[in-house]
Amino acid sequence: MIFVTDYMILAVLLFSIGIVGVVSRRNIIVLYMSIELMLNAINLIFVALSRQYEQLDTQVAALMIIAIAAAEAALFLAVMVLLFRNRRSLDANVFNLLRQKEATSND
Amino acid sequence: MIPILSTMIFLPIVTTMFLFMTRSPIVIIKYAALLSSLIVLLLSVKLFNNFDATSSLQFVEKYQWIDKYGITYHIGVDGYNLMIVMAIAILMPLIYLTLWKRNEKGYWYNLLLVQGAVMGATVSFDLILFYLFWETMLLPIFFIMGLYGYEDKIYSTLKFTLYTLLGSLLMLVSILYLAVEHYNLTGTWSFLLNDLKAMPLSTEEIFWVFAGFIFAFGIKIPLFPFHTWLPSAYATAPSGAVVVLSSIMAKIGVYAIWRFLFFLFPQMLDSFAPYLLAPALIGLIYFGIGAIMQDNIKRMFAYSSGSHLSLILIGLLLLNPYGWNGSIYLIGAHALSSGGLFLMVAMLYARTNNKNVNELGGIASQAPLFSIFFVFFSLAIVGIPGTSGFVAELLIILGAFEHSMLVGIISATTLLIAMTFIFWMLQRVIFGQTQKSTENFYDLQKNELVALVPIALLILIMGIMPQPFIEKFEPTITDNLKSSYILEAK
Amino acid sequence: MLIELIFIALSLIALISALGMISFHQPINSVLSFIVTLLSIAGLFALLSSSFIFIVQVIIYAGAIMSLILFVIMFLNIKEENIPNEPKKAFWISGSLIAISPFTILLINALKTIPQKEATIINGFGSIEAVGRELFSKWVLPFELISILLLIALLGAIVLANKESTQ
Amino acid sequence: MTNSSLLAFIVLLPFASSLFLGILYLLFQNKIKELTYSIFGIGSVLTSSILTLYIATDFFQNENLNHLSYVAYEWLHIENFIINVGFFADKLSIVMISFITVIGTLIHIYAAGYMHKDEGFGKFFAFFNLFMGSMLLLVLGDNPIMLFIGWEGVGLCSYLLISYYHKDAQNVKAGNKAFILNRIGDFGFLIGMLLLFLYAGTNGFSYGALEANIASVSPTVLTSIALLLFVGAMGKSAQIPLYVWLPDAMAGPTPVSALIHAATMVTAGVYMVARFAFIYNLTPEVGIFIAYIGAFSALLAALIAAHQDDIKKILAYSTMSQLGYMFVAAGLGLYSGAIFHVFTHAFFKALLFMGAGVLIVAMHHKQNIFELRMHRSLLPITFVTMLIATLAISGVPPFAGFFSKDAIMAQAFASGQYGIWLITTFTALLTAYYMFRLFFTVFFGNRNIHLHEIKQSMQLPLIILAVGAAFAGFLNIPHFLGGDIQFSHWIAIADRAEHLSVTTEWILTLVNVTLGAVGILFAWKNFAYNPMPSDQSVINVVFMRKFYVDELYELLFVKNIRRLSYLFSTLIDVKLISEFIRAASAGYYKLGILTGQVQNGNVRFYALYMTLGVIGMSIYLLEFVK
Amino acid sequence: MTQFTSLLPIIIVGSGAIFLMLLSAFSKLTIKELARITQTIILAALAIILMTLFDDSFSYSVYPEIFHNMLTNDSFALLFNFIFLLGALLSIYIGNVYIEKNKFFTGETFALILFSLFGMMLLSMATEMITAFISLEIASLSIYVLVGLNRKSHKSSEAVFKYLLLGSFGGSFFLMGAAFIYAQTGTTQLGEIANFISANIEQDMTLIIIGGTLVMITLVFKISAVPFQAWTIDVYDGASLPVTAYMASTFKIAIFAIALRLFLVDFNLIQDIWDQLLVFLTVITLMVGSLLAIIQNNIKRMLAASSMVHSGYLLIALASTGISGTSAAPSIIFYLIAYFFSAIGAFGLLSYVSWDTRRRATYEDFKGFAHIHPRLALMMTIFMLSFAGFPSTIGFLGKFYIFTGAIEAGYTFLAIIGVLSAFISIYYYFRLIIVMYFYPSKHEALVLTSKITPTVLALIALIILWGGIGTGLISFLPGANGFIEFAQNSIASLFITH
Repeated sequence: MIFVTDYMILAVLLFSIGIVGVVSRRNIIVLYMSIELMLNAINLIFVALSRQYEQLDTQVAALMIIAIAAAEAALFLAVMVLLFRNRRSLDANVFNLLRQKEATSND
Repeated sequence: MIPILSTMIFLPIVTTMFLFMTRSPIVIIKYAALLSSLIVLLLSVKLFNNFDATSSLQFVEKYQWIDKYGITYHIGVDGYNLMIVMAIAILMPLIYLTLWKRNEKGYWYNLLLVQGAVMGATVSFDLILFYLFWETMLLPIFFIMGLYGYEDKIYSTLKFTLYTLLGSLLMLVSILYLAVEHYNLTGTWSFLLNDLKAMPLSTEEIFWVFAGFIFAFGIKIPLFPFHTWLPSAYATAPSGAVVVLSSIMAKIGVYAIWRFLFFLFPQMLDSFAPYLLAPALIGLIYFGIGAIMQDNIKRMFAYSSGSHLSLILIGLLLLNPYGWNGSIYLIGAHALSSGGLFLMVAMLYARTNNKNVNELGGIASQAPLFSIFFVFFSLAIVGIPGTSGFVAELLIILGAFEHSMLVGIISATTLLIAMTFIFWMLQRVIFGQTQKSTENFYDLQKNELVALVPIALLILIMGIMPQPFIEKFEPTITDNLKSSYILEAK
Repeated sequence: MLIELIFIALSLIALISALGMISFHQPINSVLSFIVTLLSIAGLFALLSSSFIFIVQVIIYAGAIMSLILFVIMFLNIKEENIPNEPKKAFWISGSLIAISPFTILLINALKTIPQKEATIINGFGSIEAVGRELFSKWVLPFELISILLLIALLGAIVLANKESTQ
Repeated sequence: MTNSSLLAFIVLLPFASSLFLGILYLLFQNKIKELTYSIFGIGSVLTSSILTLYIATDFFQNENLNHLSYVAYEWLHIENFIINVGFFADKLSIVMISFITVIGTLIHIYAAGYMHKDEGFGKFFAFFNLFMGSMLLLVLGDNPIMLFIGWEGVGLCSYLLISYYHKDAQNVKAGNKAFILNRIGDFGFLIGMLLLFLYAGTNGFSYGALEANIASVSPTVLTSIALLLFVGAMGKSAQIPLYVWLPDAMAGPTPVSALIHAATMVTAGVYMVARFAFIYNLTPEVGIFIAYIGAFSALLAALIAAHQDDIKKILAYSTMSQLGYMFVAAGLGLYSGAIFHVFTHAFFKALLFMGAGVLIVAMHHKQNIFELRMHRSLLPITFVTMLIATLAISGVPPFAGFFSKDAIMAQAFASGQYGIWLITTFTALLTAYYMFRLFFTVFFGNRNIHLHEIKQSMQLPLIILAVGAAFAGFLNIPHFLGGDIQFSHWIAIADRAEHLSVTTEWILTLVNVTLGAVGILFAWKNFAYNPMPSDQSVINVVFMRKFYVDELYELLFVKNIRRLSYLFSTLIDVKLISEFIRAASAGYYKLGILTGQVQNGNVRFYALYMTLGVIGMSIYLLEFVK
Repeated sequence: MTQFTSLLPIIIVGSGAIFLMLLSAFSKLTIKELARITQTIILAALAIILMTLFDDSFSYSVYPEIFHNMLTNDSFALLFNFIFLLGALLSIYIGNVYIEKNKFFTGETFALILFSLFGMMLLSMATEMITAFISLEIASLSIYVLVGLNRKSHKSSEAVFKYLLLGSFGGSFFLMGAAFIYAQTGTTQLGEIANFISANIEQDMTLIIIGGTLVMITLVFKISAVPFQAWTIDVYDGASLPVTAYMASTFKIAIFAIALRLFLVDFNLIQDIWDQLLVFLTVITLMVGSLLAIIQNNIKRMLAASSMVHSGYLLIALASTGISGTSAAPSIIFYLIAYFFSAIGAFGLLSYVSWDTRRRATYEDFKGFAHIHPRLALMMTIFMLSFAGFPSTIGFLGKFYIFTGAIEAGYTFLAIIGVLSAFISIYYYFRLIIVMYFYPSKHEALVLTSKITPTVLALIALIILWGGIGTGLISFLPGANGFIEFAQNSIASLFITH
């Protein structure tokens, strides 16, 4: 027997995997895709919910989210290009110019 | 009928704003400052004459301010703050006179502002209003110290500021707590002193609220362990600031204990007096002895005024008529004598550029007038009979003995302690051989003389016939005291 | 019975390829495995009888966006030295997988409280016209906003990435 | 019946003129003549002395006039602490002020000559008048507070006048020393006074009211009050242990030494004890204590005086010694005797000092008696007058000192304090010895020395005083000499006089006289014509250095209090508290630096923080999800 | 008609944005002219809002038949929109020198500013979660781009990368939360959620609670509460100053708009679940924020860190809402107003004096500033004092209000912690005053061309002072009273049911 909640559980698992990806990878492309994965997981939940209540509006919500994901994708790719141009690297660790420098003055 | 008190508060402030806006030249600023402060002085004299000793709160002005929170503009004068009001009104013009040579605009602006602020803090009867002035009066001093101070000024300025603000912030919590309790009780917001007193709080609630207040006032006074900002601040601050700090602000600290702690929770003050008395007594001796070995004359006087303020505090904490009247009188007396002395120290520094006691000396033979006044004010600080200090200290010590033998004896030591360092200082600064730094030491100028003579005369008059002054505030205070505490008749 | 098998298969594929996506070293590989994930999710959409989303997912997501990424990767012609080598990758991934578990458990437990319902396929549910009607009746405002959002994305992409104005 | 407001004028005049002179001096310094200063300075004192005598005559004329009192205004009024600026004169105070004003006037006149050509002439007279004013206030005030005000006032004046030559730091130090030791005394006095008020002042704080209430006070309290008040006297009248200031006080101009540190101020302590007779009569044990203190002070002073070379120091110690006698008398309850000795002592001691002043001026400001050596014929007046004074102080009949001292020793013997009697008697011997040591050393030298010229105004007072020194004693002739102590009767203080049989009195007197003679002879042997300068043997040095008491005090108190001060102001305040605060803030800053490390700029870590937050929240929420 | 007027500002801004976008693409207008156009657009919108701004509190759903209760117009939204527009306007006015001097400001910039305004305004009116999220995204995306405007600067591009990544990472939780809430309530309409909760309050609320928590995660991320704060300093630092001024003053406020709607109205009944959570967040936010602020040498970074502390104060108020006590909720609005003026003033002044290459970034650079620019220094002092909550500034009343609310709600210890961090804040705010006044000047005076900027800054300073001491006596200038009244009205309008 497969229940609708099982889909949701799967979605939650995917969501967590997405989080793990964001936390543990240094490759910018992978970071981006992990976030996309999270959005997809949310989509899956929404769609499952629409199946659960046999309502369509969450499917619409899913559509919206896909659109949002697309928008973010556009920006992401632009930023990627920008960064790669600046530093010739996809390593997230490289981009730490803004870290807290050792504060000097103490009075 | 003009609103006397408001004028006394806001005239200097408005003057400052006007001068700042119009970018007036320094000369105009000086004269404007002097003029406004003289007007304030006139008003204060009028106030003193019209002051009715029998009725308590007078010259009241009361307007809604931030009525959403029942914050009210409520000011007035009664027996407790009369002396301070007078002291402010009298001292400020004299400060301006003695600082006449200073040509920094900022100095004058800030002095004017602080005059308004301290006056406001002295007469306000709404806790938020008081808090506003209490904090604001810090700011001009902060600027004067930082801008025109001497070596290591920034550290001591910051230290002073942080100390004081820490205290007042905790006080803010206490104030708010009271107001909220009042709101829960009555459903209306109010920060009026009269509304917030006699609130049915549990003992430990009162304790914490009380602690918040006492912390703020204790730092300002300063009470014994919270004093370390004092010497550095006095040492680095320019004279104008020091006079204001020692002669006015510190007094407001003590006065505030009356105005707020006594009025809000007399029982608590009663039960806590012993625990506050201990640090005050320690402070009296500690500061006094600490002053002896100071070579920096300003540090020395910092400790000395610390010691005297502890005495004032003791008088308050005795909770008997002698002590109270004594310390209120001492507030006025010490404001005058220390004011005069600090002004003269300012002149000394202006002439010699030297604060080290050991490198001064022989002034007596160079500048007889200066030395006479200097010695006179020193004697006034020591409380020689015939000066106002003596009357006050006599009363406080009497009260102390009525309180208990031990307290009496300890507070009587002020006779000895103050003297030991004052006279040693005189020996090294005024008398003896002329030193390099005092070779071309010129005598008092006209403006300085004009500034000092009134103080000296006032000190003498207050010493020779104190009753006319005392009877202005004595009735109200004694009645308050009696109505609040059951005095065991000795 | 068949649905169960499909579901289990798809979900396993989704999970594995997702894990693969976050663990491959080469971006190309992770992109490809991510596409697999997307497709399997699309399949799950289909199982949930929402045909329109399924189509959108396949065409826009797996099709458009991912190929766009591939294109960008090519465009940047990323070489080996540009790719960060992550010695502790395994440790990080496994560690955070364990660390995240409370969150996952919480959510799963929460979902357990939803009344159980068998996921059978309903015909005609989630068809294009149904969704479209919903979209243009109730969700018209978000729809408009989405258009503006995409406009901003476009504008932003231009502002951020256009080359000539950088020198 | 006189107008009692005259009392106020007696006090007010010197004050007024001192203020006037002070302003005058500040405005013009030396631009105006010394004459102007001296006219006002002397004039005021002279007027008040005339007024005094005028009032005194009233007291003589009508017996039933016991006291005058006049209230100027209310000084303080809080609760029942009601203090009036009031003046009160009974016979005791009349005696005091009459010799204060008269001798004061004389010394003013003398000073006009002595201070000739001093740049601070006007200032000097301002201070001098101020002193007179305070002294009169001390005596005439009608309540302890007024007394205390005068009491402190004279202390202040003595400070100002001791450090008169302020260019030399030593003089200023001496002034400080005097004032501080006085203040220590005042400390005790103030406490005693306030206790007196708290326990006996319930209805009024004037002497009369106190006397009325005194019975109600518990003995223990009364004892402590009596002791504390006497502490004040110790300071003022230079008794053990607070005497060390007196010798140094000689740094001031000689008229000052004459007026303040011989004739008047130092006797204030005795006056105070007499004034509070109604307390001391109730606490005889305190009286005994006082008597012993006095006796030992007398002895110690005499011993030291016998080894001093500085003429003024010798006189200073002799003063202290004589004060010792007075306290013996007061302690043993013979207040009238004490006051009488004050009275006579004022004459001859003032005379001695002024003579010394003449010598010093004449010999160009030398003070060592061996350097002052000259031939008596050079300064005949001075020689004669000082001879009289010396005889008087040595208790040689029939000069004034004989009667007053003799009565005191008799009282000691009579009240069974044989120890005190022994000491005082031995001291009498010493007194005769060291006074004549001084006298012979100075006046039996060679003839040909050039002297600085002496103004008439300095000679005249000597003669007047000499008369007093010679005949003042006859005011109080004891019974066994056929008189009946008129003075003691007239002044009418509650004495506790003991009476001896006539024979015993005769024996005691003879003993004294013989001892005196022995002392004089001894002095003659050693110091007339060929004086032997003081040797440097250990014991002698010890005497000369005044038993190292100064050094002891320095070690015990001054050093330690400075150490303490350093501990407080430097170690605790700066090193401990401030440093602690500094360290605390620095530590907080370090903590900030540490926290700053989270901002490592690495986006993954930022995400990690967020995730940790999320995980935390989930853990928090897990309890709500069953 | 009123329906339309309520939409009009948004429409103006949105269409204006598109208009500008096209304009900048196809015309050769100078940046000055574009700026003027933008200002006029915003002014128009402001004018319309001003018509209804002073009405007493109202609330109605906008075109329910079209938008299906996804938009609500009430005093609350109105006040927020007013603040947003004002913020944008002032930032442009103040930043004009900076904008003219730095080449990377183009027409698109203004378009993006207007877009972000558009998003924020919608966000303040949205009463449906998906709509809210989309408006949030609109605002966020345009602000991401604004942050990254300066392509030449590596810092700036790094900032946009971090902001974008973390932003979308945090944002996804919002959607997850929405999903969970839907899973229980079957709706994403705020009103209906509220009804659902109040209808069956006694039932198990697990999904809603978790959904709410997930939504909260996004919101606390946006207001940069610890431990979601890390992005703040970097982004503020990386962005160019006018943008920082703009986002610091407006964007955080926008987040509070939706947060208040959710947690004040909808989750009101189950709010006590989150109490401990919020208290914990508040405490660590205040602590860590203070710690981060004291160690900064760069003023921009210091202000960024201190903005965390201010979020901490706001969280105090948020934690104090719901439970007994009426002051907490309005206190948030009031504090936001206070913070708005102080922030726009401080950042604006910063941008004004550091438009050129000789940037004044660190405390060092500000040494002796008062001696060469006394008036600017005075204004900066006022802004700092207001930040520090010094009496006679509006900042003090803000804190006063929040602490009162906290004590009223029984969170006295929160008030004390707040006071302590206020005490610490004295250090880093006064440090700027100290360096400005108490040190000799090292720099030569700047050539400050603009006349308009100082005037605007002075105006803001006056508002801050008047907001602190302004009395009810003067009716036409209500001062503190007026602001409090605004706050209370807007909160009241949230609870109007229709």
